[in-house]
Amino acid sequence: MSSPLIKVSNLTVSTSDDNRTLVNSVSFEIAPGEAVGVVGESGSGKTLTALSLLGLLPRGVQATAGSISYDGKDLLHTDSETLRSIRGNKIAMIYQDPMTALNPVMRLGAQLIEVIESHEGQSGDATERVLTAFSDVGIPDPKRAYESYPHEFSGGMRQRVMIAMALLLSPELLIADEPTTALDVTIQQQILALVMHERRKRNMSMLWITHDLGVVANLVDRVIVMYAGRIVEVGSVKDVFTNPQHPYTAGLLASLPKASDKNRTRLVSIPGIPPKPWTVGESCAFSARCTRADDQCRTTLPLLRENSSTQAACFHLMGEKR
Amino acid sequence: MTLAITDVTKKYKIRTTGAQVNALNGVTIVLPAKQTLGIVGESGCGKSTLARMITGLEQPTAGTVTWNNEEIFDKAKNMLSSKHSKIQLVFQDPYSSLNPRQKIGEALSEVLTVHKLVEKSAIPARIDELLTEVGISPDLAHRYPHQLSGGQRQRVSIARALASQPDLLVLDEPVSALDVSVRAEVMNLLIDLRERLGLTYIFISHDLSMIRHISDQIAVMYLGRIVESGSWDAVLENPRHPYTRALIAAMPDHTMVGNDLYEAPLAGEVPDPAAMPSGCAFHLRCPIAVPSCAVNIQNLREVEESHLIACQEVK
Amino acid sequence: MNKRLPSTVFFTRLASVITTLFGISIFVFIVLRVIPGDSITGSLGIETGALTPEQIESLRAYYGIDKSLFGQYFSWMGSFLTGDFGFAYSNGVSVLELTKSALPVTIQLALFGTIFGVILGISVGMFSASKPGSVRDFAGQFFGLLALAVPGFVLATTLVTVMANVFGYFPNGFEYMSPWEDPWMNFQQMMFPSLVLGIAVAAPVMRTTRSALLETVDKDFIRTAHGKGVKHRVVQFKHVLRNSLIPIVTMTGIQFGYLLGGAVITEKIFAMPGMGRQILDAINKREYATVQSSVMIFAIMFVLINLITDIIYRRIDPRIK
Amino acid sequence: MKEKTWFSYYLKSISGVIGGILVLVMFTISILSALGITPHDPLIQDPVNALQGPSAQYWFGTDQFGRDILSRCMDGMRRSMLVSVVAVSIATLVGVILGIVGGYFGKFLDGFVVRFSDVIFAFPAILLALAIVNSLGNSWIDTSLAIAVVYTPIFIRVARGPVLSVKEMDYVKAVRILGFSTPKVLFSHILPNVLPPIVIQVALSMSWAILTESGLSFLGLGTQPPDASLGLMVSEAQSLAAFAWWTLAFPSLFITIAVVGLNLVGDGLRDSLDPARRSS
Repeated sequence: MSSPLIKVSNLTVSTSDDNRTLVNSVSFEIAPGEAVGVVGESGSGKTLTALSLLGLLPRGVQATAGSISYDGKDLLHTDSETLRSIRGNKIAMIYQDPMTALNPVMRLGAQLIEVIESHEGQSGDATERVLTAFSDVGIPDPKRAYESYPHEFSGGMRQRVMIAMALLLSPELLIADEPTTALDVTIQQQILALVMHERRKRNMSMLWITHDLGVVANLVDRVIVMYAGRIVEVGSVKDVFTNPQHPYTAGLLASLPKASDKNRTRLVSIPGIPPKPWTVGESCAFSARCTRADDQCRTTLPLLRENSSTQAACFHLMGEKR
Repeated sequence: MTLAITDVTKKYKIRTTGAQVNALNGVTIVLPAKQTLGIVGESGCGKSTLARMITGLEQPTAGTVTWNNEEIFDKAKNMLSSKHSKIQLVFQDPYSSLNPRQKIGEALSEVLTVHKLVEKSAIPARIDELLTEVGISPDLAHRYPHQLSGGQRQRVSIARALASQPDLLVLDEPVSALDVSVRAEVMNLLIDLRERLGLTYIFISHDLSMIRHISDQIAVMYLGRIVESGSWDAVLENPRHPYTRALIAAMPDHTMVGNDLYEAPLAGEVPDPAAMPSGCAFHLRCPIAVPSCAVNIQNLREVEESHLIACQEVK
Repeated sequence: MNKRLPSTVFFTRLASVITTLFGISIFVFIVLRVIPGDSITGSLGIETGALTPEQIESLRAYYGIDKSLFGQYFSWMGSFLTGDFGFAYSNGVSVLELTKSALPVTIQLALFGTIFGVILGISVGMFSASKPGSVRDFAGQFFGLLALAVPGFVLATTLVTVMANVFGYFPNGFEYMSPWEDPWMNFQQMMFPSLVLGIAVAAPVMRTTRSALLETVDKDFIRTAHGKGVKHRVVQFKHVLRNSLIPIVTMTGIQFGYLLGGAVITEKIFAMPGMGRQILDAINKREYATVQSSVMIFAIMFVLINLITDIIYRRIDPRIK
Repeated sequence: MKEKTWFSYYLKSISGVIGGILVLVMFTISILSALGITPHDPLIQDPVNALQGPSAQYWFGTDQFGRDILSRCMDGMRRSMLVSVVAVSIATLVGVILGIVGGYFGKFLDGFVVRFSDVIFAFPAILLALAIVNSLGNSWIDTSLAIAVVYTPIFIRVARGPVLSVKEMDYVKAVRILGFSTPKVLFSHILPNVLPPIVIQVALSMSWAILTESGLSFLGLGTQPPDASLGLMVSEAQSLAAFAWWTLAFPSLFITIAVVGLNLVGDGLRDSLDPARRSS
């Protein structure tokens, strides 16, 4: 396996004031050109994990342990200038809410020029490159878009501007934090098609964060499932979706409606709600809701272990007799 | 008892620019009791406006909404006619559908007292009954909404709607704001309640996969019009209108792994309702559009038994 | 995306300004008509009793208070609009002349005060917002609170006492010099009053700046800016401050308008012959014509300033149609 | 778990506590003075000891007529508090009713309410109060009325804004569909949710009212001599302060403490009443 593009080890994120753990020693790698999906419900820590890569954690939360090695540097502990020079240049990010992710009082063209100037200083063909970037992502009238303000564009169009902005300096890794969740389903399909096309064209690695398993199934090579701040299962998309080993992954997939379902049929649901990550301690966070849980699950922390198809953090994998 | 929405139109005037917006353009629906109609459509299609018309929050610009042949909106008092609280609405956002300064028990008892449905002394028992019916333990009655999870709040909203003993529940995106696993539980609750209390539902959502699970009839809306409607089998098993087919194709499906689902997405965006395209509003994005589509208004016509579509190009 | 329609928006804005001004004129007229006495008893005081009925009648006609209220209003409005603001009975000088000399003083004072206050307010606001919750933040907020709580007249009185007696330097003791006559003296005379007014402006501007900065810093597009690799300093100015300007400009507009009123006390203490003093003297001498017209002029100034702030507001925030 | 009352959150905010103490002190002083419990009679002159500095007998020293400055400050504070409480309660009552009715029912009524408040907003507070007082007179009732008129539009705006947004909330739509009568919707669903900003505004307006009242009496349009008022005392101290600093220092201190206290109470209320700001 060629050396990974980026390697996250034991990443832990907690609140600054009362030191509550939100992400608990998460480790994973992304190979060059590989697309990895991170799936989980709200509060699972998936977004915080993604934000830590570029040091964009919100106020009141900080990375308290672990390391992120990229291009020979540890992004968690490097100086701010190095980190800045990577952001938007080598590693770029697109965000969930197109309505608030762009500066409302600055023209769209200027918001892209800024990316070029921050990394390359003044450059003659900057305007030209921005206009090309706009047309590459399918924005109908690049010149008018250049002069327009965010509020004059729809959610779908703004997300295209975000993608143009992220891909402007051809980054090696694109991090996407649920960019299509706030969009209509037909617009989401257009954005996903655009991202798939750009990813293949540039052989760019990608880290895709979402709660929508359907989106991930057709977009990424490998999937990470997170629950209450920890990784509970990792594996190829095919294995995780067709032969899930961790009871939570299996329960999640079972609770989703299928195209083949008849009407008026009940869904399989997982009773209860996910615990707060900092209340879990040395036990399996899913034990309270798991039909296969026993005392071992409630007292010891299960570690990720290899089996036939995926790695799962559980003592009684679905594949094993219970 | 049936719900009859006949040729309902709703026009809004945007204050700043004075532009005229047609949120609904002649929508007609007939829904017999105990049946569930699923209304699917993307933003701007008018499904939430329709929900406001059905619950009498607003008066239609033209057309009528009647339940049991009685007009919902009382023109004289310019508000919803009081004797019709048989129709209730459950909202999408669990965080704004309950009064933050009111305990959930009080929210239920308020409905019971206003409608004098139950003796004063029997109210506490009825509250416990309602809460248990929606899967909330009665000792949460003294809690405030911000002390409950999104799923629990949505259940309390349903309990409040049930408190006035309605016949018809309009559910406007009831589970869209919930997490995946919680969503399944609330959907099952809605399915159980319908069986137990013989309720009629209008289930509105942009998420076709949820609509599949609960509906008997389906109506697909685009820019204020119904473009395809009919029974579950007709519309979902044998979709004919190009927009419905595009919607179904765009649904992310976790069971089909790794194939290129996103090869042929529907092009273009929903036009600005203030500047409606002529003829069929979908013609700018439609893969099978012909010049005359931009001229003729497409009316719903029957293609097969209990299956209507509004498109001249589909035979 | 329809282009902004300046014409329709501008006319509705103009119409609302005109109705407000009309409302103000009625309000001013009513307020000054609820007088226990009237112009005669006001100006002659107790001797009115000695007047014969005919004399009273002719005086009533002279002051125009014999007509119905309605008639009085329209005659006042008619003359006001044509620039005839009536006469100051005590010295017979037309109010127009008085205002011509007094208005520039108040405007200059308000301008100096606002500029000083905005500079002070924004800098303390930014200083305080740079490290929320730190000692620096607490100090900034404490300054804001004191500037708000210490009344203008206390600050002015203290300043006068300290300057005149301890340092023996009190330019306001001399006769007021307009900027054309003696610019340097005028500047010295303007210094202390605008310092006092400036501090009154600095308090709300500081608070608005601080809260606007703290709010904007947590917005999504700031994270996007950092995520693009924009230098920290550039993010602070081009994104954070630029977006915080909107509430700051609004607050500055309001404060500049209020400063016109605040000047009443400061002009009295520092003996500045501005509009505030003109009204105060008119009230003490019961010169109703002067009071009425001067208050009306103040109100028009205030409405104009709001209009200007509104226009600037539209320039810096493209989202407003 | 016992559900936390509003007051327990209020005690968590430092500014709220400090402000509360200052305001309590000022209130007690006002009540004591109203009951006549002051070290000396504020009006009795003692020419022999005129303009004496703070001493055992006269803690805050004496003014130009030998009157005890502490007693006069207490009496002045009573007057300022009285005016501020009366003026702000009138303004709150009238303003909130107009604001809520205008905001909820809208159309013509709303237009009038907005136009009315725009008119009054066009006048700087002190100027309008000055114009009204000169028409009415200088008794504390007239001053209170003048200030009440000036602050009514502030309460109209503070009440009308939230009503417009709360009116659109789902839970208001829900109870309307449930067939609740308009008064019931207004009182049990809209009012409780628009109260916080109003309560905060009451504290802030009281601090401004004190500033305006003392401003008016400084200009000689409020309380008339020989009665005591903080503004008047500062005005009289203008010529004396050079050699008798206490004549200026103590009245100014009283005004500042009262205004600071009320502002801090306003901050404390803002921290405790707004659920989002409550530290979990």
